[in-house]
Amino acid sequence: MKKRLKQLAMVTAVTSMALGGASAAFAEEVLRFATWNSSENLAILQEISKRFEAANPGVKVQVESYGDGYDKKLIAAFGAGNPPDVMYMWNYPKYYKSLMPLDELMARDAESMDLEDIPAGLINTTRIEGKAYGIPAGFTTHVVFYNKDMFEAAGVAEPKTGWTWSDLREKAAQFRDEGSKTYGFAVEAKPDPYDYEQFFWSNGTRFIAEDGSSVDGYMNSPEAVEVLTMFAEMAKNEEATVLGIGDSTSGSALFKGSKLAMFQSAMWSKGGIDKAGINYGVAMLPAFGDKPVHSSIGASAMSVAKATKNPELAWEFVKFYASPEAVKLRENDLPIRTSVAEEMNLTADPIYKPFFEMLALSDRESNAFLKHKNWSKIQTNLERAIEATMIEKGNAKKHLDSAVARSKRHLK
Amino acid sequence: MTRALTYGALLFLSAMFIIPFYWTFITAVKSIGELYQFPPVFWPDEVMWDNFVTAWFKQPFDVYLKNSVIVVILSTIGQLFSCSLVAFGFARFKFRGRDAIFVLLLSTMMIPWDVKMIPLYMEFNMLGWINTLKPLIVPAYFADAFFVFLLRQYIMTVPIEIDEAARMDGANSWQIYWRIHLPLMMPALVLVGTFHFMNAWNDYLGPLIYLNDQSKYTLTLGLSMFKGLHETDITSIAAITVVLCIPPLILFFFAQRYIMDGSIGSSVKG
Amino acid sequence: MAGVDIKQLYKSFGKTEVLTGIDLSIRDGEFVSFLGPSGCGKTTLLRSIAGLEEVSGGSVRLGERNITQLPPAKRDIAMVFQNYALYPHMNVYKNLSFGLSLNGVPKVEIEERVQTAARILQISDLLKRRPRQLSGGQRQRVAIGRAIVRDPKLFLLDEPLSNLDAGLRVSMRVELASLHRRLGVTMIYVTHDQVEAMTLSSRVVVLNKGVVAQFGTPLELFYAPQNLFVAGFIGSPKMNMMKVNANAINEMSIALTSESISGSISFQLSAPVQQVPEQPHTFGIRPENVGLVEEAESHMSGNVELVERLGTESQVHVRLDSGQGLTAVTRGTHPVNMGDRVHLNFPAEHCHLFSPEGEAYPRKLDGETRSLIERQETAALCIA
Amino acid sequence: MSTLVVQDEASEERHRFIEKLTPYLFISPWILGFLFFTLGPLIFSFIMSFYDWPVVGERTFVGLQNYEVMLTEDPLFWDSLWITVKFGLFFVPFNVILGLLLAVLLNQKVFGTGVFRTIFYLPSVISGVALVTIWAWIYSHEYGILNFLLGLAGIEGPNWLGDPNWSLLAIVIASLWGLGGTMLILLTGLQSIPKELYEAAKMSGVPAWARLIYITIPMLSPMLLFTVITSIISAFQQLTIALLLTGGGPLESTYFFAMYIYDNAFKYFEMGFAAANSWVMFLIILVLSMLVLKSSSAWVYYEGEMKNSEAADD
Repeated sequence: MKKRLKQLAMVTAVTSMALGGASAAFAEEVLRFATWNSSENLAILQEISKRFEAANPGVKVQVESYGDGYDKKLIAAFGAGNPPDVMYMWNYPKYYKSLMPLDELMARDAESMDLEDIPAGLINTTRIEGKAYGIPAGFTTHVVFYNKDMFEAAGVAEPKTGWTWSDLREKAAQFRDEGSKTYGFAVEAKPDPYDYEQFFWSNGTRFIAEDGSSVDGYMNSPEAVEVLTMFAEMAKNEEATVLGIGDSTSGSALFKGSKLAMFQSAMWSKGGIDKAGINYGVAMLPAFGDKPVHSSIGASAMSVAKATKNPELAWEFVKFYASPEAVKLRENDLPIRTSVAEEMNLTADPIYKPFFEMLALSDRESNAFLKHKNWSKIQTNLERAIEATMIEKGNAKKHLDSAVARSKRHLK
Repeated sequence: MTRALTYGALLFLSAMFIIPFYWTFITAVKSIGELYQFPPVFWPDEVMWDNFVTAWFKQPFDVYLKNSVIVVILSTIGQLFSCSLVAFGFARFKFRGRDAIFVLLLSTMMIPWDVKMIPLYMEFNMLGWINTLKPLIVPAYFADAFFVFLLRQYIMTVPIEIDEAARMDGANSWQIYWRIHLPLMMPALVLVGTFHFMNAWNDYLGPLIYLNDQSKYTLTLGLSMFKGLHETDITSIAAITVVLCIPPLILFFFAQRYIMDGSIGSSVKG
Repeated sequence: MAGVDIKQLYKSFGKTEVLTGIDLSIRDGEFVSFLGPSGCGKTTLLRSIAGLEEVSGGSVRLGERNITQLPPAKRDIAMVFQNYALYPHMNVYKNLSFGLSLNGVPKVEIEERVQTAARILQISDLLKRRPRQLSGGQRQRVAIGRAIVRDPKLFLLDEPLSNLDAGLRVSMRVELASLHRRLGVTMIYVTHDQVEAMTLSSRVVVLNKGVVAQFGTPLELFYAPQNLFVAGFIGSPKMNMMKVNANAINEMSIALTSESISGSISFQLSAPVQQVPEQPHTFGIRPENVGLVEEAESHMSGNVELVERLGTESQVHVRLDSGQGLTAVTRGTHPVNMGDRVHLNFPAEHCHLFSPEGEAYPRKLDGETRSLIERQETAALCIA
Repeated sequence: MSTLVVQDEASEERHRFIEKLTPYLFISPWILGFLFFTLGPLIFSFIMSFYDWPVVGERTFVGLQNYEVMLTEDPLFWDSLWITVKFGLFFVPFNVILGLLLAVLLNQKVFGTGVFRTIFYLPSVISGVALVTIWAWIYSHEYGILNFLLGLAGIEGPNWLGDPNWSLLAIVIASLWGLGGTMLILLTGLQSIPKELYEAAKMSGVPAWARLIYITIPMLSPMLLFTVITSIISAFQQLTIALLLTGGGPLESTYFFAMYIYDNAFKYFEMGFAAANSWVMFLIILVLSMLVLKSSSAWVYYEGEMKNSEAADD
């Protein structure tokens, strides 16, 4: 068996040499970079990394893509003290203690980085207790995609800037067709609360108090009840199909199959919709009456592990990702640099414009998970309330109250 | 009459079991347009065989394949050898602490992987095995409890007199294992080999946790790379899934004949 | 070839004692059966000789060698198992040659030995077959063949005929006997079938609860059982037993009386007895020796409950006046009928007497029987 | 052969020592593996369970607090445990019984059994992610094929994965789909039953069902024991299908105990708490399996069992 192990070691060594590991064997520095991206997005990251390697001879960037298993992998790696040097990050409350605060470095390199060019709202998504732990590399706001062909066929007017939820509902109702299983809109029964909070904000409330002290009066406020009730009613009146209970079909799949006239999502859906060849338009999120609308911001930010052996190189790498050159390459999300957006003429493009308009409106609030260390558990109760409301198509007040009650022990 | 009934039942059940595979297959060969059609199309107008090629070359699947094959073959050998030895030990000897040790062995099947994950990772990290195929291969040489249990149950259906006869014939314990029981448990060994092959071939968590570099990735890891956080490349997943199914299916088709080969497994009296 | 000497052999499984002090001396070339009811320890004794059980105490010698601690393979013993235990994955040739090849016997010699054994057992044309393609009788032969090729000093056979049907069993019995004659090797045969034991063996070991109840030639066991157990176990139908009072008349005869015996029976001893204890003794007589007579000559009377007519003989089941049951065997044409009142006579020369402890008093045998037993004894010795 | 030298005392001693050691040598691969790859992690996780152990950040000793919170404060512990038990009550018997029936069916010498066997094993070959995608499509309320077929029969199908009353059943069915493995194990067992037993029974006019109950099941009992125990274990460790298919919903109706552990570890990052959960799960399965194993002496028949005093003579 010993012999076999030796052979195995040989085979492994030979394979790794032969298959791309060769440069690793000779490179002086290997930088491990972990991401949850896959497919096309991953290809973009690899391209940027290659350019970084070209600009920094002797450095090899090992792009590690964990896809769906990102958290599992990261937990194992951090738990065992063997994290990647640089990684995609969003869950700062859980990881920040092992991440490098970047404020000092940012201050030092503010000029060369042209930090002014990056909207503060984006960097704020990485802040814990005032310190920034990540530099965004790309971002998205939320919008409504709509199928222009379907609108035309049904003779429905396309959404206009400043539209409201009642506008949306009125339009949606006209698309419902039982025979072809067509709907005007889709509502989520199991949304990611991170994204869902935008509806609370837009209706003038939030999940949790600004200081994180209480959910009572926020999560179950009349405004909150109103939001859930509205979505439940849309489901009840068949203005919208319900996603996430019983039907595995995703909103994007339905939209791509022309079964959905309008679909609320973000940049990550755009690539697929383009590919499916849908003739679509993009509208801002609708408002609740005359209240100001607000979107969640999803940013892919890059963080550096505290345990990295090479903090300077890691920081260089992060900076490179925020450089105009790299930002331009990221076609699957939005440029974090205003200058790049303008240069690429995105702010005027009717498809991209609503995203930036949403960004401009969305700097007032920060996400609930940054406000309480037990938020992930509190959130479970909220998810349950949303799901229950969508299943029963009503009773929002009762379910939200129960979520608040169930959350008490986590707020201690 | 009963024969017709048997066939009817078999055909009905087969349909139940074959639908998913069929579905995966047609998903793989659908064009984008048909992929999102509702109600779903049962046979695509245009069969996009190209999808297989496209999916295969989206990632270095040839590298993944090589890694998977190394892992699967080396670990299967280890599993067959170690498990049959241990199973024979438990089934055919009386020794101090046997029953207690066996219970211990059984209990290791019940440990949820969640808890073992971090400590094991630390251990392999200390050994310098992270980002190598070793964590996926070496443990297989130390006998998996599930297979030991399976083989032990099998050995215990063989009359003890066979061993005694061999002992009278002058065979020592090793010879009884090697010359009598190993051939006798061949169907069960093929079964274990098949099971382990499937497990190793389809293992996702192990490669995910222990491998970092794409040049070390296995096929399943590549497959999962098509599933991102927000968007999923259904066509590629289906295509690669179909490709991934083929080797185990071929293997299985031949293995099952061997498993069913009564001339070996048949009992002594019979 | 060698004899077997067993001294003070003990074997227990946990707290259960299975063999308690076995002493046996089996002569070279003898065919000995271990006979006894289920659980008497006969298989355990055989397995202890084979080395398949580790004994708790005592010793086993084979010829000059003390083999008590030797592993089975080194004992020079072959064994035929009840279920044959053929290797299912090997053909007959391999089954026969496996042991030889393990012991490094040269190929040529293996071939020769296998062919010889196959010829003896008439299985030469089966050598290529797998065990599952053989009939029960053929498997039996292969199992024996596997023992023969090894040319052992001692053959052990564990109920080898019990899995065969009745007809085959009789013919295999004959073959086994001729095989023993031909090989001349010591054989030990375990069985619970007394007919097999009596017909095959030169001597029989009757075992009871882990001890040797009697070791002797078949006729000795039948005509001179040493104790109640052997007397009851050997012979079919079973010996009739009843309680009696015994009073010594002189050194060589004892008077047997009881409330239900009219008159008394005068039991003749073959050796003088010092003293006869006062406790009740057991009187035994085999059914074939019970006479159906006129009332005047009879010792007891009773009513016939059942007559089983077997042709050459009839078994008459009688309920005695004392309430006890008794079996008598008469000639097949005896006119006795169910419900008849019968009168029974116990000829003194056929009576057995057992002490309160169950030990037999040495009874006086008629000359014919005595010479027959002696002849069998001599024959058994001759084999050696 | 017949010329064996009388062994001297010393070599006898050595022989006996080797005899004593042999069994341990045979099981040594597992023993070593246990020491290297199981015992350490196990002890480690046991220690972890007494800590507040976030993946990153400070670890603090909290004594029995994790166990206390789990047993007294967290309603999800008992809920998920109960759901798992319910699941097991369906899954274990169905898995074993259907596996047995399939095995018996495919053990016949019918034309094409090889193909059928392969078909039934098919789902076990497809990897988890794809499998779940397929089931999601089958169960889909409005677009699913199951409800489409039910509709053809005039039945309005339920919202399988969306209705808390049906979701657990849906998971049970989806899980049973993988019974190809059980079927195979039992098939191997069936192969070792002597054909004569059946022939004898047929000749004496024993009907097929009685042959199943009086011959097949007793002769197969060692393998049945195996499948019962491993089914219990897999019922308790049931995770992938539910995680990907329903995510534990709707309304936690398919929130299995394994998912509870999974969430505590990977969603809430509470490794210490998850370790405590795991130990509880470990003990539960251990006790259950021990009960089954203890009961097995009453219903499992081993042809090759070591002979002991009771069996020694007959």
